[in-house]
Amino acid sequence: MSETHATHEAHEEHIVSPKVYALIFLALLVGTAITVGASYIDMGPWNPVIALAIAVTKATLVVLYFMHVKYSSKLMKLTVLSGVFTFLILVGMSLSDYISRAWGQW
Amino acid sequence: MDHISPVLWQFLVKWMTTFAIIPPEASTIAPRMDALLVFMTLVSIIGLTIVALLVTTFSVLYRKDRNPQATQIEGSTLLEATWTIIPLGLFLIMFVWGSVLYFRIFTPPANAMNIYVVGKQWMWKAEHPGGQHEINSLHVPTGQPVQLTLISQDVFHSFSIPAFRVKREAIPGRYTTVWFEATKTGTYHLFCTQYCGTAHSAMIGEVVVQTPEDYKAWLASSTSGISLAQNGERLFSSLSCGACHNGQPDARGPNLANVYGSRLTLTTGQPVLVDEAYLRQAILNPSAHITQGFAPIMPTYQGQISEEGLISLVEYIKGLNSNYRIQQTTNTSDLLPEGPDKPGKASAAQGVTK
Amino acid sequence: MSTNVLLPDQTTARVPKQNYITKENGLMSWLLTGDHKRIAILYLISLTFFFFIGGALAALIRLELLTPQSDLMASDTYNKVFTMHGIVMIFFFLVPSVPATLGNFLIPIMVGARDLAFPKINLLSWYLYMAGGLLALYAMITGGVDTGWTFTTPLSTHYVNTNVVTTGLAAFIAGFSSIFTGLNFIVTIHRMRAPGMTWFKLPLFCWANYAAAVLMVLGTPVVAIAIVLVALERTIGIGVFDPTKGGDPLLFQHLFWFYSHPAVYIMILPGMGVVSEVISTFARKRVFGYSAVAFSSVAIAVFGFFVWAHHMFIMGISNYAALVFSLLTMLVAVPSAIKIFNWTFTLYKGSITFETPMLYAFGFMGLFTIGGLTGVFLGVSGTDIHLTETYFIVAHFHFVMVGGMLMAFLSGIHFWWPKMTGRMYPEKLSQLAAVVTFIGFNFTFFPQFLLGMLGMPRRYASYPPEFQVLNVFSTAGASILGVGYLLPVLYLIWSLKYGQVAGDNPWQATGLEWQIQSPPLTENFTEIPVVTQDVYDYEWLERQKEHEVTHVG
Amino acid sequence: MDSHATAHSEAHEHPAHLRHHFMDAAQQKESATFGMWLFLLTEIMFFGGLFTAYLVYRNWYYPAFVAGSHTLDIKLGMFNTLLLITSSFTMAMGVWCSETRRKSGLVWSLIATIILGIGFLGIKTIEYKEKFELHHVPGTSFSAASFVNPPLDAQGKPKDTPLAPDMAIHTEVYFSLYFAMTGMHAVHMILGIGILFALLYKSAKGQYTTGHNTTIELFGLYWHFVDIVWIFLFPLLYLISRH
Repeated sequence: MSETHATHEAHEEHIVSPKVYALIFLALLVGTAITVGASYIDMGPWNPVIALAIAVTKATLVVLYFMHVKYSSKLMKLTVLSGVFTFLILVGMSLSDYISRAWGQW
Repeated sequence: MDHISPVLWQFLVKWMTTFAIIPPEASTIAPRMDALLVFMTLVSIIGLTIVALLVTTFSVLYRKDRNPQATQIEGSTLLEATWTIIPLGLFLIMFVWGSVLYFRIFTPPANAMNIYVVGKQWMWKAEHPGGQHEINSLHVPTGQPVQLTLISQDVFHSFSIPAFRVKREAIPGRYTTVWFEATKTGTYHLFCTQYCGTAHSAMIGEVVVQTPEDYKAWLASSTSGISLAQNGERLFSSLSCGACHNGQPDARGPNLANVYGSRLTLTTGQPVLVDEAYLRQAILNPSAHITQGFAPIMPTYQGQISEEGLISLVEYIKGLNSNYRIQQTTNTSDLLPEGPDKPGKASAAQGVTK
Repeated sequence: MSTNVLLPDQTTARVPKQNYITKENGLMSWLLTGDHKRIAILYLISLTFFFFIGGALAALIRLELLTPQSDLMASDTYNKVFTMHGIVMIFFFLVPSVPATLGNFLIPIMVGARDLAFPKINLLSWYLYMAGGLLALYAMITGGVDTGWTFTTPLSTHYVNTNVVTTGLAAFIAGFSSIFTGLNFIVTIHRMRAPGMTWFKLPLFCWANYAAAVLMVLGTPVVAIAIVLVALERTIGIGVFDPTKGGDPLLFQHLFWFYSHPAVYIMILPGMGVVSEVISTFARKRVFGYSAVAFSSVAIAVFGFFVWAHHMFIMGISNYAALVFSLLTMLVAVPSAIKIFNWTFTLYKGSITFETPMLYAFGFMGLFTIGGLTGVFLGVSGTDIHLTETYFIVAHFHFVMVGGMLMAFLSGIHFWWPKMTGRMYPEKLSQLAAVVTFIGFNFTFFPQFLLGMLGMPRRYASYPPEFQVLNVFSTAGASILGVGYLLPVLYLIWSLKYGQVAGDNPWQATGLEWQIQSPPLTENFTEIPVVTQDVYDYEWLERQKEHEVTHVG
Repeated sequence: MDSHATAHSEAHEHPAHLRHHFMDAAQQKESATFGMWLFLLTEIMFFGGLFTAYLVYRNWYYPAFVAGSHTLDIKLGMFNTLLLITSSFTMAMGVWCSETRRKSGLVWSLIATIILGIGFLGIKTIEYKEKFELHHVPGTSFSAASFVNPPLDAQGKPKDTPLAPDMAIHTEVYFSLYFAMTGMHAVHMILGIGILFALLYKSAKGQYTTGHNTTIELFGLYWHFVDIVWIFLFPLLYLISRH
């Protein structure tokens, strides 16, 4: 019975308040500003890392709050993660070829 | 397999080639490949037999007439673990064995004689260091490792010699290499195995394996009068490469003598090994291949030199071992063709580049 | 030989008047239907159509290869024929075959739901499939395409003059059809299970289709974007794969095989699901090691994403990458081995009968074992050098796809035919067809292993004369195989009217689909069942029957 | 992990929007959201192919990517980012309005989203037009001349470091990817705006604010996803080595 109860809770309409939306919106604006600002500072190889880190943070905020994943069932969270995982396989395994091509005469 | 019992192995190979199950074994790689293939085939046949026997036995023993009531069984972790681990183990053995073979086939030995092969729709053009060209055929001597440096002018092609058990794709825009050492004289099939358009099935030819003496005779008889390096030298001169790469201390371009096989550091700080592929890239895309200490002033030669021309230039630079030669090239704009390079000399020149 | 079949008394039995077929009449009631069973029938009819087009093209290929010269067709025509054979068979037959017909029909019933989660999207997927298929046929009629089904760049982008973009678009559209099918399955299996139907009570057919659906959803879009980029390169000349502009043609191969390798698992996994059901039913026994078989499906799906570059071992990927992809390929071979042995041991202490679906399933096990083991030859990087791009690879994937998948498909069609139509197929004739198919198949494709060993390259319109003997064998076998495939079409159509009335559960199988009437009602269940029994619970079935008998008595 | 199936349908009247094969509205909504997420996964993988290509070539032809990136207007790009983020916010507010049954709020949110979306596409058009004029569109009209000899600024100094010709031609790869990525993104925007108009029409008629707002929520997911793609595209395409 506890199972049923748990699922019912997941179905409870969780209405995210406009306040949260506004906060996230602000965070996204700040994030954009930081990205642009950071791109003007020379940090060597860290520039793209910082830019991507900020982008990932912004995307995570959008996914969690605007897209309500924070308030969704475990299944949704796993679904999102599996998508990201497969994306990383595609990018990572492809790049493994390109990176290792530079190692030797092959 | 061939290490365990050479006699048995010879018998087996003879039998398999006679009944046309495998192509003739004509390279040093071939017996190694066949040993692995025989091992894998045996494992496969045993595996298949086990499955087939079990299915047949169970079908007979437990058919409904004999066994009207089934006994329900959940499964058995022990059994399942057995048929997870045993196949995995066998597959891993095959993987290790196969990978060793793979690295062997795609890692040419240092003393290999280099033949360039250019693939285009729909023919193979082989260029021997001595300047001998052949279309849709390849002459090689026995007992000498031969490295093929392949490139395609248009689409993917694949250079396949079943009798040698080697195959490598010719890719547009990049050198690939493969090597073999022929062991048996004769004429063997040469196929393009990567689908390359309309006349794909006409892109076939023959590999002629000759004794070193016959090969030498063939080289002498089919010379074009100018070796690849000589042709490269002419190009070097006509493209005025020597204006910068003149080997002088104040030269605007790096010294090319003995550059082949050395390790350079680029302006990006990246260390590189100078091989054929690097030389080709450095001529076509110089700005990404600037040696440390030099200005990025070299123009690109993309579209100005054919693949054959590039091969000649690369071959010329590979053979450079003194500045004197370059200065000679620079000074004499009009070169007298010399006598054809002897194959022995060509392969010796490759050895010198270290 | 005794049989497992239990048919109702033919003198009194009738196919129920109320069912999903008789619910509504008229063409529009089919073309606008939301009923998963009707969509499955639509798919079955159109798939059969495309299968025979692909089959006709295969016949042309085999005829051309009867002689060493390219005399029946010019090599140009031959190239178009094998390209279309590949495209039609892969995108319009194999990928949708089991999921779109049997999966569509059965998954909602097996999980105890009234329909798939999104009936309209299900219908849309059929329309996309038809649009893609007809577009491909249109491209074939108006000049064809000769790139091979792999659309290899730069051949496809710069060096051929045929309908690459149209065919690419067809494959793109068909891709979305398969994405929608997969999406529907995943949601249905996650969200629509009947009360009491836990994951481990799901039939293995559902697990297998679930795994295939994951591959469809995550893999297909990558080939879609690869095809879009090829089309853009052909039409406006962007330079992502063009070596003259600095692009890397190998990148296309990476993107293409990222989908197209998992695609072979999309094709084979549902077939494995069918075999699990059939073997269990005709051995009257639980599948040996249910969870191992279930998880091996998932393992194949997950590992399937890690191995794609084994298609490129000699194409200039780095040797280190070849090492890694080869190792991972060995790992993906293991779950298939597990499945084979688990099916074999399902027979142990069973009570086996040999109806047609079982014969096809045995055929599947034999041919798939050969196909799988020869796959290891190609996954080992060393032997791949000699065998790749030859007839060995052709034989290998035909053993898996035709020997494996098509056998499973026919097994499933025969197995669920009584459920879909309410009538039995003629048993003796169909057993004959199964045997003919098996013999014809081996005659056709086994010689190709030898051809490959000897080095005969694939996609050759003409070949050196010494290969002719084996090619003649292969062509002769293909004609037997053709008969084997034609027979079921004839007698299955015949059985629609003249077959024996099947009753609800002719095989005495345990799945939820066998506990409802055949053909089912549009809403499948009059009342959503509450699942208490275990999966493949034959003892429960016996008790049910006794219960009924005492009730009636 | 997932025990939804045990959620039993009790005897309750079926609302009009509940399709016959679902047990209850909650199951229908969960299924729809889950289905939408799976669709978004396919979108991730769709763009994944492009991102892979981008990463490969960015490593190969970094100077060309820097030069190509410098021709993009960072102000326009940033403004577009702001537009899109704001439109995401208005869309989120639209979802909130439909959840809390505020009809006029929903209508106005959708209108704002449409305007912002069209604004984004408008600016994109301006940017594309400039690329056409500069011959930076890949294809037959492409010219890498402006990278070999960058245009001069007011002081007569080149605006950007000149590229060697062999590297300059690789800017075509950068622009190929730029157009493929932003083009695919724009196609998604155009589709989204089309759907937005339909949603606007229906919500003006009072739909989606009666308790059944799944459609709006699903569209919100889509719109936010398109926003996320841009969040990555902006730094990757516009902000390469700006210092």
